[in-house]
Amino acid sequence: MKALMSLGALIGVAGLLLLGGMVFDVVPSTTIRLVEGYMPIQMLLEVACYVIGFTGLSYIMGAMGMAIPRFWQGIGFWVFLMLYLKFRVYPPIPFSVRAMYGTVGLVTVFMWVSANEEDWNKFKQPIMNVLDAQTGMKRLLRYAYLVAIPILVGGFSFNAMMPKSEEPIELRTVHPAPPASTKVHGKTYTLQTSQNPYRVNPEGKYDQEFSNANIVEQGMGRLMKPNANPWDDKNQGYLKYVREGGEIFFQNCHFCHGDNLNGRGLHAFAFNPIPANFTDPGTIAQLQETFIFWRVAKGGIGLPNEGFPWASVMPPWEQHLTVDEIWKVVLFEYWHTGYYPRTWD
Amino acid sequence: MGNLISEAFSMGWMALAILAGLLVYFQVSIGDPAAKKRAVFKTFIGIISCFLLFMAIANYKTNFYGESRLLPVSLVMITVTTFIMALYFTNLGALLKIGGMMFFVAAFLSGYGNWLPQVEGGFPPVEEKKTWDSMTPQQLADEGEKIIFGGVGKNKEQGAIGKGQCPLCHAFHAGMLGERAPNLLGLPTRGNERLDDPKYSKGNPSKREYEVKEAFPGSGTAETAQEYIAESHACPSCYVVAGYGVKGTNDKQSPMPAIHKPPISLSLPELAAVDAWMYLREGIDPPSFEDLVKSYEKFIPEADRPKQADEKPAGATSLMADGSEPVDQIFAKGQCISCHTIPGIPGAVGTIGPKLEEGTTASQRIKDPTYKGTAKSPTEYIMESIVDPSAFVVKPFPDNTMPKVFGQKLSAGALKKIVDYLSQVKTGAPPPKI
Amino acid sequence: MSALNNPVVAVIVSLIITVGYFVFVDHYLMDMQGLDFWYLFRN
Amino acid sequence: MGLLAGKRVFSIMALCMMVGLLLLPIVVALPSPAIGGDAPAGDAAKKDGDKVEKGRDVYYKTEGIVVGAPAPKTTDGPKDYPRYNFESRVLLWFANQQHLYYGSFVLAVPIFCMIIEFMGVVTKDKALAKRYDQLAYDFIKISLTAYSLTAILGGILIFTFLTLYPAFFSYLSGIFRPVMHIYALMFVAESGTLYIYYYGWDKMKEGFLKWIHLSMSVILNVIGTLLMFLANSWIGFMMSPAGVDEQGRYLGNIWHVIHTALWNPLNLHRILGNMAFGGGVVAAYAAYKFLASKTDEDRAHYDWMGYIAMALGVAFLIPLPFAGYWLMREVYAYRQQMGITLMGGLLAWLFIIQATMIGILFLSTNYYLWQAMGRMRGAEKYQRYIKYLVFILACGYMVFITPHTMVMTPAELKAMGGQQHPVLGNYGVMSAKNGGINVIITTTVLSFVWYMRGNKVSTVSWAKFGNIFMGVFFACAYFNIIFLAVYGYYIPANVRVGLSVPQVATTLSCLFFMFALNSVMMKGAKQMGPIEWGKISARSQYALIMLATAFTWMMGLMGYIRSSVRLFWHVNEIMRDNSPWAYTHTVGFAANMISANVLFFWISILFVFWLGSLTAKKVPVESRAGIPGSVPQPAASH
Repeated sequence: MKALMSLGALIGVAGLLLLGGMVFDVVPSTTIRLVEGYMPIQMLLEVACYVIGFTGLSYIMGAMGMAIPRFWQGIGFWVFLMLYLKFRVYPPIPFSVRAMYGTVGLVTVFMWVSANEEDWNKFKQPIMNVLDAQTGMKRLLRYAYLVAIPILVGGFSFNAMMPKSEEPIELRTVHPAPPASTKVHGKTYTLQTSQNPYRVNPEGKYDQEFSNANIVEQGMGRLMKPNANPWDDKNQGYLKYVREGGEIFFQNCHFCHGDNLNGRGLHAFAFNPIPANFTDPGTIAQLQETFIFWRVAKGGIGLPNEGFPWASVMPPWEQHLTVDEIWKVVLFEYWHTGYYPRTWD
Repeated sequence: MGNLISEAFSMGWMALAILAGLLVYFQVSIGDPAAKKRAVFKTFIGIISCFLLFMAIANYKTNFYGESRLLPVSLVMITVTTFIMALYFTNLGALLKIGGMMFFVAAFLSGYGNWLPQVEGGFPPVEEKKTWDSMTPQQLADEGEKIIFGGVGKNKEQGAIGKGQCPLCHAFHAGMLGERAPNLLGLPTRGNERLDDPKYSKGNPSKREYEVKEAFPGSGTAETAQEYIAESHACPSCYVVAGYGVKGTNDKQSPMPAIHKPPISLSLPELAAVDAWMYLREGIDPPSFEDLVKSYEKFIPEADRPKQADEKPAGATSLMADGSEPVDQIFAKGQCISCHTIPGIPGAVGTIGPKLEEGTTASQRIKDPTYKGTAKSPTEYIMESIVDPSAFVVKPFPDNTMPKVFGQKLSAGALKKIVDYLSQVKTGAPPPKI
Repeated sequence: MSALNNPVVAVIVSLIITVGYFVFVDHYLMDMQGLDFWYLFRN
Repeated sequence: MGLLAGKRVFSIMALCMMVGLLLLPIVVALPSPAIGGDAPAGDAAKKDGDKVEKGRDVYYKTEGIVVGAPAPKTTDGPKDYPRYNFESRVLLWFANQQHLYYGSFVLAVPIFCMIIEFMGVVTKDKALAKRYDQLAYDFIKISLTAYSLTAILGGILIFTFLTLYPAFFSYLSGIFRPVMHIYALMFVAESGTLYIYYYGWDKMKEGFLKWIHLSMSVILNVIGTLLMFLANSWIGFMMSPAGVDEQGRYLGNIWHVIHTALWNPLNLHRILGNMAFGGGVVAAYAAYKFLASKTDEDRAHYDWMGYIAMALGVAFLIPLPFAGYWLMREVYAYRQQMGITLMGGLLAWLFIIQATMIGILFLSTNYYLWQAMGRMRGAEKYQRYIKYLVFILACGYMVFITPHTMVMTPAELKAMGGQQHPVLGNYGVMSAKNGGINVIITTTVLSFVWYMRGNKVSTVSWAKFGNIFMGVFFACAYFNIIFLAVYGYYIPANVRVGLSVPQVATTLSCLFFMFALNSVMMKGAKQMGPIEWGKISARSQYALIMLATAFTWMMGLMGYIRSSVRLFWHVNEIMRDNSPWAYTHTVGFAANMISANVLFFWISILFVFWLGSLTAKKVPVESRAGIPGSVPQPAASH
């Protein structure tokens, strides 16, 4: 038990030192990198390591007779969590999510310190001591609180009520519910039933299985089946359409959406928000092909009500591209990112 | 804040006054100084919390519809009040604390809901009323597509069919089968070619060699492509495209029914809508609605025009016949008469399909060595022929000519009536009674 | 019974049972929906 | 002897009468569709063949003879939408919600009574049996007052409908005419049975009569459940109409109208929801009594009562997410558009709140169980490890509530370079959330197992193996859930959905196997000390209140979501809402409204509790109930 706890303490100290070092640039901030693709689990595991580390630390400190009071343990852990979320994860976590996590953290710290009567009493002890004010020091502290807390509360409420000139918060539903049908170039497409006319097998029939088979690795994308090179001029059918879509993409789209389709094109950072990142599993990978068709054709101005505040500079491409060209571009986007269009059955 | 306080006063002054009265009453009536002090103190707390309560209510009242994120604050105020009161009113302590806790939970969740982004669902799209003349060409074309195919965007679906029943005979897309009637792709541009056809004899209907010379006496012939389309709808036998006439009439008579007459009975605006779709789907701007209707008025006399479809509820059923009609009407509504000759049925002189004398022929065909169907009896054979026409194709007629949609488009009752009738038709015998 | 009271043996036996159970259940339920563990690698 | 036999005959007669009452509506109803539906149509057919109009069912696609009027096309104005100077919709919302709260409460409580009474009958321990019996009696006493309130609120609801939405209500009642009559008759049967059940409690205490009494509660619940099914058919019809043609004309088949696409999922979801809700309300009652009680004896009783109610409630809470999942699946199958509006579109933020609520419910449950370990000696050995459970729960919860679309300032947006966060974005999709909630539920199961073995030490010979096996099983379950959640990222979205099934299976395996194994191991286990009822901390009671309030709130929220997904339709795609309130409210407004509903419900139900305690005072049969001095006076406090 003791050995285990010592190990935990070791992990805790090492972790804290490393984190502190990375935050304050003592050691290179890439010493332990959050690896793209593994980050979500990595983050959970890291936090778990810290919890083990803290447990070990508090055990060892207790054994050495320098136990940290439960009160400070609780507060300390919560502060640590907030700092970790703020500084460790890059890109920074939005304030709203940090607020949610902070609240959950506060609740769980409370659940932890009040899980049993003994712990709860230990936790309350410092508060009770101040309230009771048996010693002169405590009494002084109590008076200090008596003055400080109202001032603090007043300050907070003043801060909250004070008119501020902030950029308004961006609230938008990224994937609003599509309309039932959309009209492009005078033709009506029912989004639920329409199909990409170029997603075809060698017989010329719509066949998603066939085109999916041309994509070897999901997510990472861009790995091709042997002999499936769309840039080959001799290609016919699906791969030819992919190539044509690629040409249209690089003539029209890549300035914003980037040549890796990751939303970081030449002009991307002139816009706010920056263009959609198709390599992200949260964009085209979880949408139907017709949804993309609708978005490309109608652009930012075609967003429905719930897409408020319509913050998109995407032009309505139906004014520049033919229907066929739009379908081909969509085909290319899926091929290049290596995702499959979503289907519902 | 100021108006909140005054609002709270105006709502709660009675309660506050009663409490204040109690305060005075206790001051006067209670003798024991300790008890008096306690009572007065409690009443004082009561006044404050009562006032806070009214302030909270006032806040709710003024901000109920507002965007104010302060609403939860009033709930928190109530929570704090109840917990403070619970300290002093020990009798009600549990109730107050529970109430406070509940207020707190509700306040938290309410606040959370208000903290999240606020999106309001917009008003619904305006309900479409079929006001034909104010429709944009696209809307008109959509209506047309609904009439032809039964729904917007259904024109490529196999077997999609609307109340116009056009796809039963006509094909609409390049390369699609059209043996019973011309493929209608390119119709708007083809109209002019037809007018130039000497057989059409533009401007001189009496020289026509077709069975019907004019749509109605004095209607004349079409002058524009649109009028040609209108005439074709109103009077199919006024001009028959070579090869599509009723067999044996040497293309003098068309198997197509007049669309404005029963059983299809499209109204003029509906016909206009159908035409609008024909134009628009090929990227051609259709003539205006008024012009479209005018072109039909030329060929359909006032008395023949079907009344607006709005009078009887439209689209109640997508069936051609539901079985309540007499059998000859079923044959007419199902358009069987266009292709088949059926003894005893008026107008059923079509020759695209075999003559239907199933009382005699059905049993012969089941015995035919090439028969691969599953029917065992004549009635089963007839049913199979209707529902699954390709199961056995009578020589020398081609396969895939008869639509395969009758299984869905005729009710069971209608099918039964057809089968009953056909199984009684025997070669050489007088036709059965309808 | 002493074998069962040996923690190492107990851990190994329970590991075999539980892992077997979960693999079986997962496989069966995923199979019903046209999925399996190797979906990712199969082509 | 003769007296006893007479009693027996009497009681059997009473039972028969109740069965008769139950069957009466069906007997009455059987000819009614025939009279109302076929017969006039047949006559008409004879008279004039052309007049018979046929219609096609919008859902079942069958043919039917049109017998009803088409759905009215309403226009804004006093004719179709008469109103006060206020939003009629909000008034209706309020009336509906209150009726639903009380309705589900009075439906759930008799089911508890049935279970508890049954437990009392089969328990061998005489003292415990008496306690169970008393508990069941306490429950039904509370529900009696609530029952009449339900009826009153139902009346208010109908009047609200009639006065504010006359066109809509007359259309609905035109279609559901026979169902509404059956409903009314069933209501009569329900009250009759309830009164006999309640007032016959003391008379039918012993032996055979007790069994009769118990079967009466079964009948009572059957009637109650059928009542709810009928009421569900109305909302099911509004969401996913069937049995009418495109214009909303009734086609004569009442079964089609009742049995719509969403009827069965709604039924299941509502039964489970009602049970969990009922458990919550009773637990809150017990918590209130606990906090108010002055003696140890009372405290012990109400502690126990709260525990039983909580356990029953949670037992139905655990399958609830899965029933909800089924409902969602059916919604998607019925109209994909509707599903997207719910989960990804307009109403998606409400689902974030819902996720928060589910988390709160499970967190409070766990917290209560940990607190409850404090009242038994010997549980200390587990208490040390609670902090790890807290951590696992918190991780699952944080993943579960991470929104897919995050709220952020433009500066943050720029820093992130897009809407998608590379780390948290992955928590925002279904795969991770399924993992999160399954981790939470599995942890709850673990807490329960710890609680059940808190003061016991297994004495079976394979105890060591059993303990290790359980540990390994839980570890593997966690691993399996997380593995499947991660695996979901690597396969396409439409296939990924299939992974939730094995995840759920893992959680349920934990639930069933671990409970079973634990109870086998704990059979004849050595007790470290008794459970000291009443020695639980006050905090635990607040957890119960939290549970109850949160559940009430969630019910209001889910009801709102279910109702608002119809957007601007009274009856989906059949009858449009043309009132000026055909838009969907903001999340904040809905949250405020739900809070107001919840608070009103609790204030009124506290009043009902207070009424219950008044009768307890008057009837000194079991004098343990009414505690002098603790009688609350809500009239003065609110």
